[in-house]
Amino acid sequence: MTTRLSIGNLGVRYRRDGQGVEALKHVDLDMEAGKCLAVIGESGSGKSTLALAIAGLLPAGTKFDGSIAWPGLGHAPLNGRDIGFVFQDPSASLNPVLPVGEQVAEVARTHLALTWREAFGLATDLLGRVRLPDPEAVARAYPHQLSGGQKQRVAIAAAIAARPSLLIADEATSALDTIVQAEIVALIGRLVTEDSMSLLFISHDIALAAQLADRIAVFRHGRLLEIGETGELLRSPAHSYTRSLIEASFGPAAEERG
Amino acid sequence: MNRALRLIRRRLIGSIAVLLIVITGTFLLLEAAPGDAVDAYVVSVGGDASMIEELRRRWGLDQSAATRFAVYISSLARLDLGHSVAFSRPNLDVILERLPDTLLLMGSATALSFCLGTFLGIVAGSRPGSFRDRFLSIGSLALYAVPGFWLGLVLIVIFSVQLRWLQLGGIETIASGKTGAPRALDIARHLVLPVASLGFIYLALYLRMMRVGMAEVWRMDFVLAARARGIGRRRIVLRHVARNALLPLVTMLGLQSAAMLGGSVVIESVFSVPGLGRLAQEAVAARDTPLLLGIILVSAVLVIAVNLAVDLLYAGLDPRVGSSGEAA
Amino acid sequence: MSEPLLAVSGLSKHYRRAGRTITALDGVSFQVNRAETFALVGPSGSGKSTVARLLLRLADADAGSIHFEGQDLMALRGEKLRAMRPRLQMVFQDPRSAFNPRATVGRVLDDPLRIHGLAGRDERPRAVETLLERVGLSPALTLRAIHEISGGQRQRVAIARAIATKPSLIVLDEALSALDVSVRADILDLLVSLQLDEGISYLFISHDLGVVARVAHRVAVMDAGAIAETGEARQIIAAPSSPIGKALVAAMPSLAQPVSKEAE
Amino acid sequence: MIALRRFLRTPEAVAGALILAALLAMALSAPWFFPRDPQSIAGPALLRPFQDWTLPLGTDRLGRDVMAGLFHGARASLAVGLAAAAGAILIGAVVGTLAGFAGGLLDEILMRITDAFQTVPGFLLALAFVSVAGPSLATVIVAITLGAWTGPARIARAEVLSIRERDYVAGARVIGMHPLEIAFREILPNALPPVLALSSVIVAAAILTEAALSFLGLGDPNRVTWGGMIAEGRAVLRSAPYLSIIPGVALVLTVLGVYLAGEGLVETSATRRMNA
Repeated sequence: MTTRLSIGNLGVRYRRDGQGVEALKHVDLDMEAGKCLAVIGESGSGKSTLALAIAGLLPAGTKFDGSIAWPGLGHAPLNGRDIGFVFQDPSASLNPVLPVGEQVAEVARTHLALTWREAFGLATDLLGRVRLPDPEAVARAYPHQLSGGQKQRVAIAAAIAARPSLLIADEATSALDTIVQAEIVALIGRLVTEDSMSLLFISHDIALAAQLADRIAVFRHGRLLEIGETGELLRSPAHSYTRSLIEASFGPAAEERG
Repeated sequence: MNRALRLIRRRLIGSIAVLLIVITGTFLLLEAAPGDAVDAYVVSVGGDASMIEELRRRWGLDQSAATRFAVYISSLARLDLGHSVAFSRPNLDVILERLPDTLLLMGSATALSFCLGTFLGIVAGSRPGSFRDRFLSIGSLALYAVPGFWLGLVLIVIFSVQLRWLQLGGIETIASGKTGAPRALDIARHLVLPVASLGFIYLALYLRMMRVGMAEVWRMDFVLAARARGIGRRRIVLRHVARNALLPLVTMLGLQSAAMLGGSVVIESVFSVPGLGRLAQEAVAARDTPLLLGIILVSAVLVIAVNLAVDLLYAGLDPRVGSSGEAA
Repeated sequence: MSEPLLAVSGLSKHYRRAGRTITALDGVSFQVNRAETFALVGPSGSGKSTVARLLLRLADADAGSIHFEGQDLMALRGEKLRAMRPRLQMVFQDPRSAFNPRATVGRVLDDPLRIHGLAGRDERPRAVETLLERVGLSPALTLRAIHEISGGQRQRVAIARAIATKPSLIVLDEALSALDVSVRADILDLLVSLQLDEGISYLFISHDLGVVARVAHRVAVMDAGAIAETGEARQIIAAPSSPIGKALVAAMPSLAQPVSKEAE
Repeated sequence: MIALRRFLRTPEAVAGALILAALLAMALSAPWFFPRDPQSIAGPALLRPFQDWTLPLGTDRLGRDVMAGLFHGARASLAVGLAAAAGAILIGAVVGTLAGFAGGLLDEILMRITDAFQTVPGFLLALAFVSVAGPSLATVIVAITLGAWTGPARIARAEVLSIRERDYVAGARVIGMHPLEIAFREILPNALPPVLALSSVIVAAAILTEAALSFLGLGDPNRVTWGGMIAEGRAVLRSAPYLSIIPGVALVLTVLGVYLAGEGLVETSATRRMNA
């Protein structure tokens, strides 16, 4: 099993209102190639900071120590080329005045040395791959003409356009309602398998994450609380906090059904 | 282009209402001013007391205010803006004669201020907080505080009195006999200073709006998303940030057309450009209220037309305009 | 049980947008009994929030009737409507936007008491403190600004405001979905204990069948402005009959099926 | 106090405040330093600046004291700027909130009237108003107000419309709050700050419009104004450009001061809101 990503003793501090806020403390984490790691946490747990730190997108002035290493990559990771990133709010992550086809195509053009014509062709293929009906028409549409779930499919197409080896989904389904949410989770699962990407799935919902994850890491107050194989962690969590999350998410009704 | 047609139809209906209100306003000012249309006509054309009586009756000016208003509207509908005392000619003729110079001045000043302002705004806004951003920001604020007519005088002192580079007065050399390209060049030389004086304050405005707008767009999630997709900085600045920040400037372009027409009054009198603004000042000096109100009406129509054009431009730039959105 | 607390019948609502008519609700009927939790579940756009707005008379229905405590709710206006308000309360989804940004906790809770004369001027500060204690908050929060307290605390304040006037029905419009999972469980417990103590009924609106299953006695599944099926929560989860009900159940997380394949 | 300290932290705001303080001092002290009528002859004509220390900025074509004119002119600029801006914001806020609350036909009528005022160039309207009503300080103020109230009206309406739809207003209705209390306690206090943030731009525009009107000879003929002084100097622009340049510099500094102080205020309240 090769290691895709290795995080060592990572700490991140923001400055807010003249006060330092420690968003992450002493985080050690490895990601294996082709596997899915879910990062679970509530607001303030530092899970989104972790995603932004890996993609080098932390705001200017953020203090940062520890290491993020990419064994076997041979160069610093390029956003879009090596890392695909899907954000929480699909309405906010697409430029409102550009056709969505162009927003997928520009990723392909930037990283794959394609002409615009080739990039648009690839974009249309990708829109089909994320199961958008009539990809040619969708490529010409603007974000406001699509539903929330459709927009998130477009954002996913843009994220995988340059075939990155790591896909980060930061609360990628929590702005959607439950039915669409299940569809998007299934879509991400299929794409990750087909392209043999590693997946970092960040969520507040442990039940949702359990559907995809090989391993689950639980974060609280900026610290990694525990990490383990999905089945193991769900069956016998080491921390009472993890247990409360599991109970709150799955609920008695679901157990009864299973 | 169904969307554009719908937009035009809606705006035209609104414009008619607006125009009626403007007409009501000018009518009220006309009533408040001393003298009436017959006085004006008689002063310029001549006539005796019986003729004055006759004209008053014929033009319905001896009737109630409501009738006089109806008469006013119906004459406006026939494109009759009354008679100018000062020029002894129909107001509309005088106004249309002066309109082209003002359009040329305004068009040039708008083009200069919008293009240069947007460009410098992008230069400043592409790196928020950098030295060039702060420099352009403070510079534009200083420029924004300079009254155009005074800037005009200072430019005259520098370029005409001290350096003797540019000629002054009018829009072209009178009776030079030039045609074609030489004439265009002559007009351009005359226009440099007035256009600068009129346009610089708006240049500062557009620069500031662009800069502030870009600062706002930089903070939006889709810019972070574009960075996360590895899009090049140049493309992010131009295609994502500037493209979105441009939209409010286009709206401003329409709103500022009225202000610029007002500003051209002073600029045209500083540089003796024989345009609509200068005519307005002459009308005030000659106490020719009907002429002044005619200028106001023509300006209002002009502003409405410009705004209509700007709305269409905006609809072309922002795909969200006029669409019914997704079903809720 | 004699007469239901709330009887909604044939409720319809249309919006006009850009020359087109959009049907938000099309003939929705349901009843809520006393001391019962009744849930409306459906995907976004199914019309469940429109039901909440119509019930609270924040918008007017185009057709149908709403009878609450035996009164024809849609016939009430002005002073009479305000006099009924104490009986029917609401908790909003987003605890950040549900309060005036300039308000303090004390003012938010004082307002309903003052408006309806539920306590004398001198007694009100004490009454506000009692309310805070009822929802598990410290009375010391009275002077704090709303924006200074956490999301979970804010939602407790929203519940305190809702129970201040001793209502018989509270509409909870996605009242838990903006909260963290661990906070959610606490708020759910609070709601259940209030219901046991005071016999309050809840109309619980949510997109999440999993949450609904834990609180609701009865559930109506909504889709495209109409009710697709109604029944007991357990029964719907075990055997949904409508297509939307099946889709919602399929989307529920379950320990039994950790990895799902995309439905073709 | 904290707000004041935050305000003083930005150098631009401090510069703006200093300029405005100096201007205010000039306006208030004018009758004390220069008790004589500034339109009376004080010395030889066209005396250049810095020649005679009793007339530090020299004299104009008729031998009037430029320094005295500058001080007395500050009074007109400030008076007109502040009065017209106050009037414009007041009218705009009233019209905008009324339209936003009432909705329907009243909203439609008020907004079409606002459109009409925005369609007519404000300066032409002021010109027409002054020429019909006769030039005086009061008519100049009214004339400028007529062209300046539409901006605040639009913003006030937009704010009211957006706040009206927020959850907390629905919440106030749900607890049975009276509509008047909702309007004045829940909506207005939150709708006004963006309108007030416009005030520096409106004051500055009013000062510039007053100067332009005076420049065209439509100011109060019994008062010295900077615009009038610039126009006066224009006749001798080639030989004595300082006569036009000096009052213009005063004008530019004043407007700059208003902008800088205004931006400082907006930024102060913005940081306060962000920390909140």
